[in-house]
Amino acid sequence: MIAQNIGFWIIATVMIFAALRVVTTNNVVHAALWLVVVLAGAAAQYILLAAEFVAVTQVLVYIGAVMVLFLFGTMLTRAKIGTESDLNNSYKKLGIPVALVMLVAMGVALVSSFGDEKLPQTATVVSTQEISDQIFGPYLLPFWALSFVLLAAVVGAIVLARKD
Amino acid sequence: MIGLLAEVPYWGQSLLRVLGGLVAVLLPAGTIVYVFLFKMMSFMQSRLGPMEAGPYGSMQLFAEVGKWLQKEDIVPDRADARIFKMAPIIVLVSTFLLVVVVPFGPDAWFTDFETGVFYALAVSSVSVLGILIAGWSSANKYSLLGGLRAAGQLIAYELPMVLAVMGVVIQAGTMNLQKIVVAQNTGSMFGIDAIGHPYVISQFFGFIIFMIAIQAELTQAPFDMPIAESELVSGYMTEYSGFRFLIFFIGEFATAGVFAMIASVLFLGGWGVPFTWFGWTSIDDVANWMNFAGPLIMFTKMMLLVFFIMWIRFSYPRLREDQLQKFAWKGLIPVALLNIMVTSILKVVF
Amino acid sequence: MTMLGDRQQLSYIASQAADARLNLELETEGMTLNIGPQHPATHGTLRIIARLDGEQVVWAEPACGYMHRGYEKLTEVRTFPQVTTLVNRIDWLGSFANEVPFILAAEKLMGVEAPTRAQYIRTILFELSRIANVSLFLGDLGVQLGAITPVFLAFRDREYVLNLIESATGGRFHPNFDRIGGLKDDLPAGWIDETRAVMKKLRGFCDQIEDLLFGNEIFQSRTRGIGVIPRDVALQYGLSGANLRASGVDWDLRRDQNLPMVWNKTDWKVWTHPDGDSFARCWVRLQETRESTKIVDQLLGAIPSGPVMAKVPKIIKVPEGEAWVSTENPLGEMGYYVVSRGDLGPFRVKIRSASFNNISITPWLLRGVYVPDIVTILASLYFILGDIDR
Amino acid sequence: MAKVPGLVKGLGVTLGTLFKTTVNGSNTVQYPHEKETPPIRSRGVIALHQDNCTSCMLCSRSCPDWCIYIEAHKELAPPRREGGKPRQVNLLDRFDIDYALCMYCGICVEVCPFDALFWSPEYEYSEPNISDLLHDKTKLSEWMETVPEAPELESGADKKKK
Amino acid sequence: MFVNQFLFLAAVLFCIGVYGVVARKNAVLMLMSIELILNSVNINLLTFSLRNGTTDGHIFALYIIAVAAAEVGVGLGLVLLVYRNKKTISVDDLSEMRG
Repeated sequence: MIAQNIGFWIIATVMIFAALRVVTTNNVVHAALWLVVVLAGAAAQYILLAAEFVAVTQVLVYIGAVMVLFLFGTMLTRAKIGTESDLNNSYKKLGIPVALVMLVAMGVALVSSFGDEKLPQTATVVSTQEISDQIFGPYLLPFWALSFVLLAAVVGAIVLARKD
Repeated sequence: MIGLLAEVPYWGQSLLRVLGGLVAVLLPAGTIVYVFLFKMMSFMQSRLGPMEAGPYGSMQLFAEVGKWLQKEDIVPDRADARIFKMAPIIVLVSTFLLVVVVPFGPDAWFTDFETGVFYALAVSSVSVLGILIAGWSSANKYSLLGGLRAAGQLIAYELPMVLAVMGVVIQAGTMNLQKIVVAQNTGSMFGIDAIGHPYVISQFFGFIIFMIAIQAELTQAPFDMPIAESELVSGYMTEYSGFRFLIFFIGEFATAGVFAMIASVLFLGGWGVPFTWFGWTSIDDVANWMNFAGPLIMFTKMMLLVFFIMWIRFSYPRLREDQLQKFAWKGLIPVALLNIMVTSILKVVF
Repeated sequence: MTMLGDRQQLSYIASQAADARLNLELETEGMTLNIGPQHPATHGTLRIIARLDGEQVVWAEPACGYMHRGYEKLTEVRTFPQVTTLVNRIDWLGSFANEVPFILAAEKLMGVEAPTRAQYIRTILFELSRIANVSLFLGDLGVQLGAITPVFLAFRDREYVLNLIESATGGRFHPNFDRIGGLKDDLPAGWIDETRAVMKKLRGFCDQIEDLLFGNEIFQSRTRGIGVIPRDVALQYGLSGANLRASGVDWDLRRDQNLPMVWNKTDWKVWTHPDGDSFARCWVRLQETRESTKIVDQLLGAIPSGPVMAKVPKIIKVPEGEAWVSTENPLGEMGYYVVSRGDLGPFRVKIRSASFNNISITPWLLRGVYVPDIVTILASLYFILGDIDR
Repeated sequence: MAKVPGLVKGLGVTLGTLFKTTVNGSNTVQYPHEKETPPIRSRGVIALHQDNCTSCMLCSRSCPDWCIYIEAHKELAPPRREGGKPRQVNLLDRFDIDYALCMYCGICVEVCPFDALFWSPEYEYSEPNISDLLHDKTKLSEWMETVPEAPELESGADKKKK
Repeated sequence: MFVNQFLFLAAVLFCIGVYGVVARKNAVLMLMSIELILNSVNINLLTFSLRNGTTDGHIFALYIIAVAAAEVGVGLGLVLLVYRNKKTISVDDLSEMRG
């Protein structure tokens, strides 16, 4: 458990630092790469949370596909090599208090509701079979809905990106 | 490997695992480069290939590595230096992440992921990231085009690969690579136990699709437009020199080896021989010597598959980018989907 | 004037056709890609400036002259025998064929004709240099399309032809064997039999290439329907050689001209192809290589005996006059317009080389194609850089 | 006639070449270890037979890139016949060919009226320093040893008068 | 391991994501910030799933990943379209619908 705790804190620190860089860096491609770090960290956290399948899906979908899409998008919109000055808008000053207020509010709420409750020690890795039983059992309807969402997204993306 | 090394302390295990990973990546890569790239290609072109370094040029690879290491590590002036330097390493790391799920024997494995196949497919897509940022950060139009092409191609062929694997997963009923190996070697074809049940027979279309997708993932001809030297000079590798080019080079052939290993695990029975030959019934019966014979069997199967990959590479011209995409979306994916459908129907029926 | 009007109309139609191939909604920002001067696809220092939209070419133009060696000027300060050593460097892959039209032009001015035996040997060597040239094209085609094996097979079998040329002339690449009034020397003993064997090998090579490359479905899908040059456009741009024949124009100077060479004494076929695409150009060249081996085979059996040199003075002075002779070289029509003032050397020489005209069609042809197809089209147009820049 | 797909045929060609190379050996020559013999007429290097040279300068003048340098002086040699006048002969001081410039066209060999220049098929004389490619008359004379006999001619040829 | 350490991490990521959405002008960067928010939600879901000993959280995490992929696909399609028509992907410049 100690090893897991140490792992958690290291990964969490890296994730938070990377997330801050995502929203502050002045280079779009760098932001995307920092986001990769956050997502990889999240996948590691999922493994700590005994969710191997979700972690692998995270790597497959996010790092393998979504981030590549992002990089594609930035490159097709002529991301410059080097920094760009006009990535932030005039609400930048407003954003910091908003985020801080939300953080404080959530922090208070979390401390008051969970205190120092611990996660169960004897967690076994959730097997793929359990997940598939759930998906194709009680959660079948959302699964269907999701399929339609994906189909709609594919069609929509093609329609949007077509030239003619 | 965990089973073998139960008494070794944890740090020793880790060290051995890292070393084993290095061997599992670099040894096949070196062998492939020498046997296929240097020798087979030359023989197919009625020449002998490198002959000077060592007997029959067998030390040529070390000479080449030495040459690359000596070269200056050039970063273009307008390139994004940090990313530029990082890109090849991401590609190679993806290969190392890939090899850790491959089982080499009953107890000779690095990790035994429950979702092994899925994991392999996931981390193989990490290399796209490296290629894409290599293309972007070089500040070169050819590199950018090459990187974009590579990314488009790798994403397009990820899909048929996943779908082709799906048939195997359905048949084996597991995503664990070790269990897939066992399922193939304990099964039987047409009531004959002696050959086991390599999925290359029952999943023939899946195998073909998987091999084509591998060919594309590895950017070997006829799918080598990302590095197409006659069009894009060298694509995303154009600006790389010395040590970093070497990493790309090793990465290319190491990934070929690892993908061939995964293909042999999925379709050719991996490290195993049909268990009935020795009267084994489950993985627990398997004799201990298979831990040493297994890697060799695996290596043989891998070389066989790489032979086909390279044979095609040396014989075919390359497709055009749009033809490649068309082939993936209109040819491979529907066939793969059909394959899954037929497989699952048959699985339910029998 | 009506002629001119027709031409203008035709070129207008052609440019409209090129535009129609482009997507009209070109709103994305273009990108200018310099293909060359140092690019593997240009085998030399040709530079193609292409403005791209995505991977589609909006506008392209070849920029040549990076290797201009000024042959026309150089010939003015050389004597006639010295000029042949220069001009065989123009198209360095089929160098003997470059000497022939110049020598023929000089002979025409002097009113000399080479002995029959010399004419036969000239024709054989001419065809051998065509084979050496085009077989390399067939291999190089593979490289441009990403197949690495054909080029090595091509080098392997071209070597036999080069050995033949070397053992006859002494020069592997630059024979300088043609003389005004005949040839420098006769053939060495055993040459005819060797040549027969080599021709057989080359027909085998053609079959191999056909299996390896031309029959390959990927190759066909890369070349069929790509870079189509209609008949009219091909004529307008002054294409010649296989590029013209691939557009369906039955035009071959070897057959259509009455030169003191012996092509017309053999039985061979001028291959044409109706399609005019990249595949047609490559295919016509492949067939021509086969025809050339047949021509050589037939001529080898028919070489008459006799001298190889006509009676010409030791110091050659070409009488005053002008002459134009062109032949069907491996790359297309190659001709020399020689003006002599009765000196030791020519007063002025105008060189018409095939490649320069052949690549002049690229701005028209490359509009609307994709970047990978640029390479296919350039490869199928087949130019030698020295032949463009001279 | 069943049509074999071109893709399969292509694979057959490469595999066939693979076997052929394995069985028959390659078409390449492992150069420093084994050497090809160039044809007799091959233009490798020009050899000079000093005794025949009269320093008439024909070669030097007809060279298209003027890479032959000749210097000579006149001397009186003893008469051929008893009691005759002493002959005037040209003695070579310098006969250099710059192989860095030479185009290997062979015009000099051809125009030489006294058979002083010959082609030798020798080709291994590359130098690390470009100035060493200037061969002087002693070096050019050494090449004479490698000059082969002129080849037999193909049947039907007019025999040379020599 | 405490429940709260995961939840706090998720909260921090969420707030960073919100800041990003508010402060960023570039549309691609805004999409990236949304990804941060979605990931923080995923961490929460999996944490509660582990705490309660059910697998429901996993299912929803998977669904969120799938929806995020769809969202990025459509989002980037929009961005490309905007870029093609306006030559910019700055959200501030897209004020035509403001009336």
